[in-house]
Amino acid sequence: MDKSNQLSYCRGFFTVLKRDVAIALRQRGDIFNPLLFFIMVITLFPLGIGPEPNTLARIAPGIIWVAALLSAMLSLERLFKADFNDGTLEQMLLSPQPLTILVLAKVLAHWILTGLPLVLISPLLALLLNLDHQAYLALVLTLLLGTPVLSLLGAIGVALTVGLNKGGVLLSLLILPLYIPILIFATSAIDAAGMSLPYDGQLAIIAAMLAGSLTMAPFAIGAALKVSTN
Amino acid sequence: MWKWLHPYASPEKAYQLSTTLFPWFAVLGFSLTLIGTIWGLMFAPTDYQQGDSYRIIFIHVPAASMSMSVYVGMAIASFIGMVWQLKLADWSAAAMAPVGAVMTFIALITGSFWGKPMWGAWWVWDARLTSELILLFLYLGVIALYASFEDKVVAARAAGILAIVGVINIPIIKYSVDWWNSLHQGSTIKITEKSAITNDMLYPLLMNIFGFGLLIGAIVIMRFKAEIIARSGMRPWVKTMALEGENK
Amino acid sequence: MSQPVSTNVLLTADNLTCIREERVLFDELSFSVNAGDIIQIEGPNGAGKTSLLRILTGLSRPYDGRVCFQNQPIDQVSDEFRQALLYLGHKAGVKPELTAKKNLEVHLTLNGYENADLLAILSEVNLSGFEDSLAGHLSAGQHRRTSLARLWHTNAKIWILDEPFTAIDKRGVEHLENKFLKHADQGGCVILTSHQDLSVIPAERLKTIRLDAQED
Amino acid sequence: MQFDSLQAFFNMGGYGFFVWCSYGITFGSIGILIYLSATQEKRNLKHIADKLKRDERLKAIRRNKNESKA
Repeated sequence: MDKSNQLSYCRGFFTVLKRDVAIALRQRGDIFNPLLFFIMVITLFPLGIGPEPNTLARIAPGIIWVAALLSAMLSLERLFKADFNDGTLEQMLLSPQPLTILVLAKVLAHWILTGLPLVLISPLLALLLNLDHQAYLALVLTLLLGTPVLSLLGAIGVALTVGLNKGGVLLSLLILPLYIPILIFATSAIDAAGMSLPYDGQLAIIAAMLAGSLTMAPFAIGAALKVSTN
Repeated sequence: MWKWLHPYASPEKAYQLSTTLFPWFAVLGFSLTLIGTIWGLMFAPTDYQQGDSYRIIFIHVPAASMSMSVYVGMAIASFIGMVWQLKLADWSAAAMAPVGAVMTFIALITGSFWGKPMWGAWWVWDARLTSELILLFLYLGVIALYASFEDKVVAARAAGILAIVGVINIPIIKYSVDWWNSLHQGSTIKITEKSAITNDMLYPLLMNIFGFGLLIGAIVIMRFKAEIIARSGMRPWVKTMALEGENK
Repeated sequence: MSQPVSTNVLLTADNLTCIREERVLFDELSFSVNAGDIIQIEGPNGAGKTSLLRILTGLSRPYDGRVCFQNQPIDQVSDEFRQALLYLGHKAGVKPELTAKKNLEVHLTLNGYENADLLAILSEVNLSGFEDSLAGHLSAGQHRRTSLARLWHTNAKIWILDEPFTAIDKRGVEHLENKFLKHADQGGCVILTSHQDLSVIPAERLKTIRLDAQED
Repeated sequence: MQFDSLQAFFNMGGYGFFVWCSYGITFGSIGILIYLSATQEKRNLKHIADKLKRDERLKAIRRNKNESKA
């Protein structure tokens, strides 16, 4: 038997990615429920505020983004839970692969399964809220750049609370304050686009946040997981 | 490289050191705050624009500056605890969190009481007030996380990671809120522009800032000592202390 | 203890103290594990057996003291240490949504073993015919064996096993014990906890570490 | 002294309510914080002493049982 072991970070990354996608495809509820939640929250607003098109168009960016924050948070709650319960998380922590890479793979898998569908369906919801036509591209772009940041930052909070039984409310207290900058820049980019103003500045800032959290968050997530499995 | 820290890293030594330091902090902090407050309330001149309402500044500014410093202090302690695996640093961070939260709360309340006569509203979405509110949320997150763990040694480490993540985010949050505020500004009247502050106003303010700092130091030391006791309950020196206290 | 290979120290516990929820589980525990050792950790429930194993793997941090791998603290040589370590915990580390084969494959790939003959390994733990069943549909014993299969394809010297015989039948236990002996003879070491008495491993080969929950 | 009378001092040029509320809440909450922090250590010690006594009693009960068995 050939037992040479050659570590390849790339293979480790894709193994975890593929594993998580395969598991999620077996439990489709995990993909559809956050998406459904996102749609339902957005439909509630016109019912609560009234169907006046101009009002809706005015608040559409905020509504869509707040709904995205909440649905990201809800879906994130289960990111490490199953792995923690069945012991595969311990195995990942002890595997010779760097933890940051494995964690990054898990977050990416999560984003592909829950963040990307949200980006894809957002133009439809913008239609329901009567958003300006010029703002559609901005909406999709901010979501495309912003939702990975939500996943990365949120994963830190999830990693910290994975060993606790009372996840939900605590998790929102931990991570919602960290989401504020993204919310501010994303909605303002969409507002600017609606008024036919340039919005590449805001977009650049969101991209910078993505780059920053992409490099730093995996370390925080790894450290948090080590504490949680203590 | 952390060998030099080792003599102080024993909980018992840290407890003794805290006991020696405490009276200095307490006495100095208390007297400075007392003098600064009396000076500020009675002897500092009345502001020609804001009248006597400005006297809130003598507690608002110290509380606001302390709310920031305590958070930074907490994050530094957590960082030391994480990198050098120093439990005492984690515990000191845990001792700081509630104190910082109270300072943030005071800064918000006094800001609100100052804003009502000046802006005509208890709350305005002013950039500073908003950032301070978010800071309060960050503190509450750290405290809630710490409270959620049964094992407080683990709790302190988890809360420490959150504090570090928070401190990296604070500048970003601050910047974004400032930017957001300037974007949506319009209704609020700016009264915070720098007017030349006379020495009669500056000295009591500085005294209160230092006084608050030392007083907070004293409170943190008290909490830190209590934390050491609670975490070292199985150690002989704590057991003797507990039984002695009981027999008194 | 008179094995010729025993001069080769693999793992050292240095003044380990473990405190859980303000209770001292063990205080200033020191021992070393040499190549060729099979060590059983004994003690009543709640004595800290699992805690000790988790500290030895580096998953948990001791309240005081340190663990060394070949005389270097494990957090300084964590890459080498994790290459040399195989840990099977209380929780099997098996995903119920994946097949037995896929579970093993993921584990081996993460540890850098490529192109392993998965079917041959699974037949070693008597799982032939169940390769493509979802792990969630397997019986408790088969579930356990899915995770134990990792022992048959590894370069790791240090095996740390928490209750490896849970839900395993008598023949399976003997098979495992023989595997442990073979591993120890090849210069590895095994540290395990078990409620069962071992039957195959001779008493003189087995070292024990006894943990007693401290009363005061 | 900036104020002519005690009355004027409490009135704070019409802003008395805001100024005194601020000061009251500030020193009130700091006072509560100090009280809680100062008594925390005593409470923790009491907790530990109680636990020690409980263990002592448990041990005594166990010893009695063993003796009666013997």
